Amino acid sequence: MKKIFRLGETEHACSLRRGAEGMVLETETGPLPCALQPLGAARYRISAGEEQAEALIARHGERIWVRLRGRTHVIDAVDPLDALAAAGHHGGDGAQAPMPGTIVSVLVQPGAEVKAGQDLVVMESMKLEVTIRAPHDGRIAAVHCAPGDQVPLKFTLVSFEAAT
Amino acid sequence: MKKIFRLGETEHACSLRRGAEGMVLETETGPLPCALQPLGAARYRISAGEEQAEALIARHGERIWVRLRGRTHVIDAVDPLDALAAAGHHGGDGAQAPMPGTIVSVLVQPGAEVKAGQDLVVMESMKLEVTIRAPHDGRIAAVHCAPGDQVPLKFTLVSFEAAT
Amino acid sequence: MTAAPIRRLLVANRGEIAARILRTAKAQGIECAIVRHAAEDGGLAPQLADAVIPIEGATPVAAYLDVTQIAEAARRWGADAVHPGYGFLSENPALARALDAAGIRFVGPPPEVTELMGDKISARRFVAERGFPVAPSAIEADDPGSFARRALAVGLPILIKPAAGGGGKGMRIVRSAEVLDAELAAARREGERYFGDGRLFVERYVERPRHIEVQVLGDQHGNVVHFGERECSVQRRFQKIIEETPSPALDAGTRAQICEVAAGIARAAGYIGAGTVEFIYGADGKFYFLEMNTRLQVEHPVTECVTGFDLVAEQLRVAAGEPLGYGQADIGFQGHAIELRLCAEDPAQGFMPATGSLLVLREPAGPGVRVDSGVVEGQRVGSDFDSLLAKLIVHGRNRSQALARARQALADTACLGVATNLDYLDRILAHPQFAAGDYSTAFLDEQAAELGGAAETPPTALLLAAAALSDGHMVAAAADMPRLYAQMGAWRN
Amino acid sequence: MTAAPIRRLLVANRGEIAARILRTAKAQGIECAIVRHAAEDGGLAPQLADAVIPIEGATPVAAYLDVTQIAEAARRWGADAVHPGYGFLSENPALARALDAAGIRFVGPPPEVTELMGDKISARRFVAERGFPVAPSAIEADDPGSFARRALAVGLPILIKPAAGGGGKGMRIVRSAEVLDAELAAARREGERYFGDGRLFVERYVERPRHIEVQVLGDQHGNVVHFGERECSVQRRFQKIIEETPSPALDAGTRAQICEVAAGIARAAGYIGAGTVEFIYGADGKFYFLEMNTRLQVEHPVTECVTGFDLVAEQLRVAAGEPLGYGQADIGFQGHAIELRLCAEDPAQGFMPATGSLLVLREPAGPGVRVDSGVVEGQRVGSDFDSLLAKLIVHGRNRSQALARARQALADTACLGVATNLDYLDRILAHPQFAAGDYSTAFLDEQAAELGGAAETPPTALLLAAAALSDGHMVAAAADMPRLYAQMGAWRN
Repeated sequence: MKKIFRLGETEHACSLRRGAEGMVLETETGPLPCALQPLGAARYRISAGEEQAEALIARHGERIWVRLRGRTHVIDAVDPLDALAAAGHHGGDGAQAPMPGTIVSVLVQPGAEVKAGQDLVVMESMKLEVTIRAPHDGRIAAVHCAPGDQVPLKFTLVSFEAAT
Repeated sequence: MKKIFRLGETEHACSLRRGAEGMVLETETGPLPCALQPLGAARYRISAGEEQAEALIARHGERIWVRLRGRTHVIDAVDPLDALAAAGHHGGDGAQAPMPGTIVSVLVQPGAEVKAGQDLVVMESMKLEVTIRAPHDGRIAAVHCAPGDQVPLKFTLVSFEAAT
Repeated sequence: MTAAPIRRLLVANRGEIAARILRTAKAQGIECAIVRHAAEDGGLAPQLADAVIPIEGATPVAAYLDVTQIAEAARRWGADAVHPGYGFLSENPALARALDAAGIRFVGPPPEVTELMGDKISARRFVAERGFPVAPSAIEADDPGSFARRALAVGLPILIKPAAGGGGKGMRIVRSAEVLDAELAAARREGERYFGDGRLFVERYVERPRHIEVQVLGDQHGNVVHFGERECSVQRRFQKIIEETPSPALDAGTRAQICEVAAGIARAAGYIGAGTVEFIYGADGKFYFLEMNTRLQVEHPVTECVTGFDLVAEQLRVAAGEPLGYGQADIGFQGHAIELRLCAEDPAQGFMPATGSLLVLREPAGPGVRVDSGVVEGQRVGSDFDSLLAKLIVHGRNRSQALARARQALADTACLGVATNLDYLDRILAHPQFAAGDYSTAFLDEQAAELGGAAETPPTALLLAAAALSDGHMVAAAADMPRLYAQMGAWRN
Repeated sequence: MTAAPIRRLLVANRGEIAARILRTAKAQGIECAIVRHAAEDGGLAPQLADAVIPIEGATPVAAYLDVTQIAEAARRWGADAVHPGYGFLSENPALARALDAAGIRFVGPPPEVTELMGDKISARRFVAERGFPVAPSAIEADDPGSFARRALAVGLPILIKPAAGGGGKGMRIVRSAEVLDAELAAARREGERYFGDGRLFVERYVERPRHIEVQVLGDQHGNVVHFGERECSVQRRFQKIIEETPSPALDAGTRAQICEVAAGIARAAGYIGAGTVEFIYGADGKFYFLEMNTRLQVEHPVTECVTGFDLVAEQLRVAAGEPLGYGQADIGFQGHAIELRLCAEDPAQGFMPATGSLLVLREPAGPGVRVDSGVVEGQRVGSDFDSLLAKLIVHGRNRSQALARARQALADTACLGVATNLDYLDRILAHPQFAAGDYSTAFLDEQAAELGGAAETPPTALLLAAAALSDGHMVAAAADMPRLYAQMGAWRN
């Protein structure tokens, strides 16, 4: 079973198999004997090849949180198929919410021609006002939000018509 | 289903039934409408009749720990049958370990006649030495420990012959 | 006001400050209630309170800003005093008046003082008239039509501020005339939304300034003292992130001077209760009045560490009508203290507010470490309120010991499930400029690249191993052992 | 000894003191290892250490008492210093010698001083010869044959002490001649078991005395200072339970006097490192030398709170050969501090040591609250080591504020799964005699009935409801709902 782990900007395709003395992680850079020993209360001893370390680990769905050597790391596990799908339309077809929050005002209507950088929507979260601007020139296909709406992170606020 | 809850020195025979609007606890003093609402992280809202309170609750087997209004309470649940059995021989037939620990020395042999208060065994726990003395006059039936033994709480160290 | 002791206190706030106020009040045997909007999921404060009073509003924030509702809650519950904490209604004179009408004490200054200082324009005028230094400025209300022109006349760069503002809300730096109108509009919108008042004014913006503030306290009998200064120059978008006392920038002479000016302003204003006088301290060693906050500050604990005073306890004593009972000479200063604000913000996403569940929360402890937290493990963190989760406060014999303890405290802290600025805080502490105490309010922007942590390389192998081995499906597929799979079931959290 | 800084430190201890030492050492960037016997299940210290070195022994305690094994562990790991904590090998000169032979520094006084003070008999002789007050006594070694007779000649009541003793181990009060022989035998057995030395001596026992001790510190350059006194009279069987500073019993004059005597004794002994001089303080205001502990004390944090010094950091500086760098005049005192020892002892069972798993552990926090803990939620507490789980330390501006914070801290604490003295501690704090500061070492015995809490009536209805409703089988039987039953499954902990 193969999975892609996104760590920061980089993605790593990995699979796990059972080796002679324990688990082996197959990565692009070759096989890596590894182990994870629970120490209780979210604490684990991780070993990967020669490396060893104690860490706090928590999972939420396909997101893994690791507190290791005084740093917090987030790894997102994506199914290769989903990744493929996502690659199809890279959100380039619209403007997305950069944070969860509330819509303050919408500054464009469907059909409007906008230039890259033009103000589209003003939203607010935790008393912080942010203006969402057009990622590129184009024509507005639809507006998916209205003042007062609560929107989640990455929610597509405005979508563009496909460039012809 | 009936259970006996031991709270400090006193025992309370209780059973639970489903009432019109929620659970009802049947006690010697009559029925008591009650509820237990989990608030997360071992915290609960308890209501019993008119009373309400938030508490931390933990169970270990048949022992229930409750931290309530700045006090810690321990309740032991006993099955009526076990209680009956226990009543049969009240540990009066021997001397028990008042704490978990290590046996330092044994001062009596089987067959010995001892007087109430006579030293039987010296044990030690957490650097504290304690002498276990005879609860009453009698003849030693058997010695169940030897110097160096690790014994649990309430372990019967020495048993007496039944008084004839 | 009456001189009777406070017996029933309503805390009209939430989060860490509500918990912190409850701890002091409860320790004194005061019965405490707290208001809570349904959007508040869990949290520490409701656990500490003797009673929780639900409040409602169009938005969660609106509920905490509803003077009538809060005052009514206090009356119904039989409170004899209300502590507003900071933010929300803490600087709104209407609450003090509504409570006074109901015979309930407001833990804070009288409404007249709040009004005087709450309006930045009247405040700076009041201070200037008494000979304390203020910066060149232009005030919209003087002549709205010519405001933009007068603003530019102050000389760029300028700082736009809402007349009724505070805490950096709605403040914007303008360096070029082109963007002036747009920024004025945005600042006005925010002023209206947060303070219900769109009036603005602009001030000459001092480059690379330090933000230094002084804690003051006055009683109902005319006594006013100060508790030394706090260095608050480590800021992002005018939001303080790290505060310390004493300030590494001040020599003994300047310290005494700035503290006396602050106490002098408080005396002139007939100040009662705990307050803070904020100053801009320029690279040239000159300082001038910025504003006065008529409430408890987020960063008050560093002052408590070095003086040994409990400022909330002092607020309650003053509100009860007691005289301070001590003079300036009785206030000593011991060691150095630093506060770190742990916020639900994602540095990797431009510090956007982050939400999620606190899957794992570990707080530091030990000598010289204090944690003022508002959250508990397992609770949800939403986007309804500001992003402050907890404050880590350390106290040491000197700055180097405090700094060492601060870094150890961060290392002992963990917060998984919600993105935070935890690692960012550690990179700030590790920065040579911070270690040297040589920084201005421009520090974080100037060093943004280095503080971004791009230079740090993650332990990829260990992380991938953890990710794969904590994935029940991958382990099961590989090991094909039901037992192991079941064990991994524990991961459903 | 060399004057090089310490880079690799082995902590030869366990529990809360190991964790506390690790925090200070790690904050200074020192790499730290800890020794651990397999019987040590979990615990906080191993989590804080950079390395954990397993040790073995006939019993767990024996492993921590094994000089050769500890010294070898330090050598193999490449430690340049070893901190012994308290108890175990902290006052055993053999360890210092073994380490010195291996070129490793011992964080503590030189072996000669430890020997001088470790032997209670030579210690009291040394102190007496220099004109400091000691109590009437009889020493077995002077003439074993006549010891019992001479002991009685001292005048009943008398106190039997092992010559090599400490921490109250093997000490017994004798009030009637009949039991003298039996008590001497028991004290000798314990002396042999814990100190490998059965020699005894007796002292006149002062009725209702106070136990007051003074913290001292000396460097390798002849400088000796004191950090004020600690009041340690709240004891059970000579085991301290609650300590505070300053002592409510001393006026400024007596305080200065007793502290100077302590510093004088340390100077006379050429003392190096942190140490404590213990005194008996009689109802008549007279005090005399009891013993000197040549190590860090369990109760050292109260001194750290009021002075702002980190005593472990000072120990490390002294061991590294640094001069103190400050004088007596530089040591100030701010406020009042109280320490509460949370122990796994069951007051309902005559304070017998209790074992079990820490199912739920909640530690207090907030202004003026410090927790030095050695345990974590979920771990097992066995009977292999002493019963101290954690110390709650509070600091306030004055005694009443410290006391109020102490009671609040106890209220915010929870420990379920192992019987503790938590509620007992609160009853002590609530006792009018403690509140008044009017107590002696006899306090707990004299007030045993009241402190037993028999007067408290449990909220029976609520407790029975909690017991029944948290019982999966009872709920299932009553409700006959699989869903609810499953939910209750969560109770398997």
